[in-house]
Amino acid sequence: MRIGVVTFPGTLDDRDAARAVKYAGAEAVSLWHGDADLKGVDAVILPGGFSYGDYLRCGAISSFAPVMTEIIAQANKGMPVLGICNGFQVLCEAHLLPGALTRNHELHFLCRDQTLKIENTTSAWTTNFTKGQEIVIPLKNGEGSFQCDDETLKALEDSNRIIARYVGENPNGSRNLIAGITNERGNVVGLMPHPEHAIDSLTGPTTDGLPFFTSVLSALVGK
Amino acid sequence: MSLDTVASAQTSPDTKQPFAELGLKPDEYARIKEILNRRPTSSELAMYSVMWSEHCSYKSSKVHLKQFGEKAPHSDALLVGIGENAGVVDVGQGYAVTFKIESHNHPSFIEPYQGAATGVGGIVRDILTMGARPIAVMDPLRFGPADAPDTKRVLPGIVAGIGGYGNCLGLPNIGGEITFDQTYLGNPLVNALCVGVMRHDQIKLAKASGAGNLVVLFGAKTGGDGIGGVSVLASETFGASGPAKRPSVQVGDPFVEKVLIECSLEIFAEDLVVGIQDLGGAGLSCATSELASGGSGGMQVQLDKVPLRDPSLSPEEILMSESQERMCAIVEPKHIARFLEICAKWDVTVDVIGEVTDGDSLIITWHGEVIVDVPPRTVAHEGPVYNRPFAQPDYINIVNAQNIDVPLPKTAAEIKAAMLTIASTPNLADKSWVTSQYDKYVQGNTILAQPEDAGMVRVDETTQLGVAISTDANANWSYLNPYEGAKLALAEAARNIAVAGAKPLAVTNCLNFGSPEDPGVMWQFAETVRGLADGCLEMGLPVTGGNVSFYNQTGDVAILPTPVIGVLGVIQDVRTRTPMGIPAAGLDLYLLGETKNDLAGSEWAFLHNQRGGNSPIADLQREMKLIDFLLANNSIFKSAHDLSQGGLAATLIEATLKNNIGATITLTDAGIELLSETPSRVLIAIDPQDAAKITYPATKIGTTGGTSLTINDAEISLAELRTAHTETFPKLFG
Amino acid sequence: MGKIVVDVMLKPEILDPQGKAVAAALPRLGFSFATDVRQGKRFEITVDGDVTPAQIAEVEKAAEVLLANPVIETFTVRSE
Amino acid sequence: MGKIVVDVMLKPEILDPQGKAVAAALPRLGFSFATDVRQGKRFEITVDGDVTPAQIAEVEKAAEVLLANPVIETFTVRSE
Ligand SMILES: Nc1ncnc2c1ncn2[C@@H]1O[C@H](COP(=O)(O)OP(=O)(O)O)[C@@H](O)[C@H]1O
Ligand SMILES: [Mg+2]
Repeated sequence: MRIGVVTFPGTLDDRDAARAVKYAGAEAVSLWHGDADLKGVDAVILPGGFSYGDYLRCGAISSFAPVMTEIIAQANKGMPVLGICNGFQVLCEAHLLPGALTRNHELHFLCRDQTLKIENTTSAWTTNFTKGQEIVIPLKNGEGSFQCDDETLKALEDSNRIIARYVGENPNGSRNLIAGITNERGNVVGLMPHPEHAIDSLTGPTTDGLPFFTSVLSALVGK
Repeated sequence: MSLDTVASAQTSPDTKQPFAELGLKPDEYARIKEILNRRPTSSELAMYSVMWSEHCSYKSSKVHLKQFGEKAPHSDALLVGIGENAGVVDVGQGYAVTFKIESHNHPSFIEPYQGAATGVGGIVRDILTMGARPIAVMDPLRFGPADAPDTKRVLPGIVAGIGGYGNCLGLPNIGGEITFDQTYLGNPLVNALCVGVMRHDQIKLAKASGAGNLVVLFGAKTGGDGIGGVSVLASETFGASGPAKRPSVQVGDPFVEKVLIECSLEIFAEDLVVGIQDLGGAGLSCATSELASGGSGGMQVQLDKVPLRDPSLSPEEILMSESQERMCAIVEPKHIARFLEICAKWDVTVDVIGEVTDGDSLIITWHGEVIVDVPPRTVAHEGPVYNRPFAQPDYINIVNAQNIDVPLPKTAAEIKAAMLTIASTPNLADKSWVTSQYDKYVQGNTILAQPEDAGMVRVDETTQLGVAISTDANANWSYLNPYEGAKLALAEAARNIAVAGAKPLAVTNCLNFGSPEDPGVMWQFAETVRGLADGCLEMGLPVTGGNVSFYNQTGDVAILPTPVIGVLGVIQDVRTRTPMGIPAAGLDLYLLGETKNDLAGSEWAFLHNQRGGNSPIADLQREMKLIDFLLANNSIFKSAHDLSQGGLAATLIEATLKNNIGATITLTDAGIELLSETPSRVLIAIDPQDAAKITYPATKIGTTGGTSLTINDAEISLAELRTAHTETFPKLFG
Repeated sequence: MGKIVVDVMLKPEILDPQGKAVAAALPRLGFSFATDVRQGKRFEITVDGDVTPAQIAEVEKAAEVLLANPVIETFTVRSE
Repeated sequence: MGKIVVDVMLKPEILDPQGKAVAAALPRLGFSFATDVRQGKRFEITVDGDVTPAQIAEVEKAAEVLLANPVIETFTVRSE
């Protein structure tokens, strides 16, 4: 199984995402933002960071990168895509996912270990969780507040497209405590916290993030 | 606009030049004329003035700093010593580590966000310049009183700036310090440390050799940043209309720096440079003269080839500009095509601006006319040296004669109150309001980060080799006795490394002081350097580099002498690291070391507005025995936590709150035992069955478990303790 | 040399924590004039020569795809 | 209900990384109109009743101490 990890200028967590892919037992293939070539990968991860400095709006400039043209096309055909943090922002800017991520309500960058409740266990990236499972993984971003209009929110809630919610106090002002969402088909997932930093308790708070990466392998094998 | 060329300088020897406005003394100006055998051109004058400034030439500190060389202990680990951008240490397995601290104090007071951000940017480029991948940062900070209105302006801005820049670079922030004192109110300290790693054969030096090799400038375009001083010159030269306004503040672009890092590392990996230098203070003046001086001396630069953000800049200003995110490399002609290709891949601006020449002059031209022709060593390495007078200031005898007279807690109610005070006082309160603004996870190699005693990062994922770093300063002790204060800070930093399970290896430092023109301040400085050099020799730890920051004062009032000491250690297997938090119930708590009545300079004395007494005398032999014991018995420690500011009281609070596991403690003389700050002490938690393995003077003080911290008959619930500990910062700054 | 200005504001129904923070800070500094504050972005775009209606139309397109995110923001374009 | 607008821009001599990033992105998307882009902030302040000159003066004071950082930014205040 080959999973692509995209590097934009300013991407930071690409090495970590690649490490998580390897921990899960797959091969990580690095993809360069300027090449409209997915090198035949089976799934793609858009990792965290500050692509293009996160100037203008997070993820806005990256969403136009040549590699995104291909990713958008493949995602629309059902290829699993996971956007973590900045990757989630890119997916929203590319309109693969609804809504937008805005400035944290406290107006600070926030790095902490965050408890989440997994709500959707049918997406390509969450089948190895159990519904309602609580996990702890790092949250670290300055613009992680998920916003959308009421209609979109209702649609997300009604069609079980909330991947995970924050447990406890709202860390960033996200609507309905939303930490991650998926598209209608369940192949594209955006997640604000960082599962790739919770795959080894030596370097992260837990190993709770690993099932995101093993899930996609199950999904691909099952296909 | 007339250009001041070397030719015109020769024919107009009597032109009046604003050397004083540029900070040069008459004898320094005379010396420049003597070196050049003529008056300097305005560009040369600009170069000499900034390169001979205190900041760049170390003219007041040099005579003292040379002790770090003279008293240097023998060390096989030192690969590159003082004099380069940063020292390099061998950590084994073919890896070399480089680390250094720099200050950005004054700019951070003027514009806290940008001042602190560009401070991080600068130190990261110093590390990158050595050929290393930067792997972590730390930020020792000092502020005025926590409740002062200006601290509310300065602290949040500085913290946001450090986070804003470091997070965007993808560098985990793994530690630092935050301390408050009145003397820092008009002069906060922003020190930034960066550590980087490379293979031995990847070490790069700042030297330009090989005639015909190209001088390449890459990174951001040059703007008018940080040239306020030189505008004087330009306006004198160019008549009344004068140049446009020049910014007094530099604005950083962390995205450009991140790209510059990746681009440079790719260039290093293909071994495409002969020498390299970052552009920091004094910009191109510094980079060209240091590169030339580090090599054989000859270099020719076409200044008009420098890509500009602001086309109105004069040559003097281009030479001085401190625009951020720029690097200067020496490249063999056969490698230039590949060099340019890598820059294009990363969209990095790059231009060839000159070449290395035979001979020993640095010649800079502007559209074909020679505006600089100097021996580069005289600019970069042979600046003025001052033997400034120093004398023990009067306050020393006065404060040393004072007795500390503070109420010590005895009853249960008093002990509880003291514990809550220690938990909540800004110097000791939980700092996560600050540290949660820093990314500590990025790069996936962080083993320990704040609030641990040391930061620790993994260097090799396969072998689990790692390095640990701690920075420490105790300005209260340095104020009472700067010689001992420096040694004590060194001891503390080394202890913090050992507590985490790593072996101390090398030292860096950032010496923050008031005006060197004040003999009392100069004495504090001299004593500090002497203490640090003696301490390093005794402990066998080489000083690999550092930074001196003078003129930290508001009016006549200098800051407390604040030598920030950073110690780097190595750990063979990061899986054996020891965390600070009590991990489980049912363990025994031992206090390693002896507690004496050391309240002078303590937090408890500070809380009672007492500044006097005598600092402890550093016993480095004892410290080394403690460190040896810690390293040899690492495997029995379930947790280990250093005692420093706030004594045992602070250590117990932090060790219990970390994992929310309480403890029951029995003390005979609770007041002193909780609040004295005797050095060389560590709290450890072990399995009761391992008691016999403790071969160091130790006292069993209690056991772990429960939901309270109980000291004799004072019971404090962890919930109450946590509230006291965590609410201080959000209340002040939230 | 002409100047085109693009103002981008969050839609009224979208939470604006920055505007809220400013609104909360003003009275603390003794300013009582504001009943509400919203914070947005202002882009100043320099173009060669005088601003033409065609350029304005181009900038409007750019605002739509890049400068503003229509999911949460509105924008106005004008020459200044 | 009146509206006062405060525009805050970085001084021209100060590096504007955000404007630079936008200026670099525009041509990649096929927009070639811009010779320079600067990005600043726009505050929309709602006040009770019609805007008075006294209020404008107050807002100017607030801009000076809070909305803008005079070390690196300039601002303009107007009613809209
Ligand atoms: N306090 C100090 N202790 C040891 N070395 C120092 C100290 N201060 C400066 N140095 C060394 O002097 C040299 C010049 O320092 P500096 O001009 O700050 O370098 P840079 O401009 O590259 O930061 C460096 O090698 C630095 O490590
Ligand atoms: Mg340097």
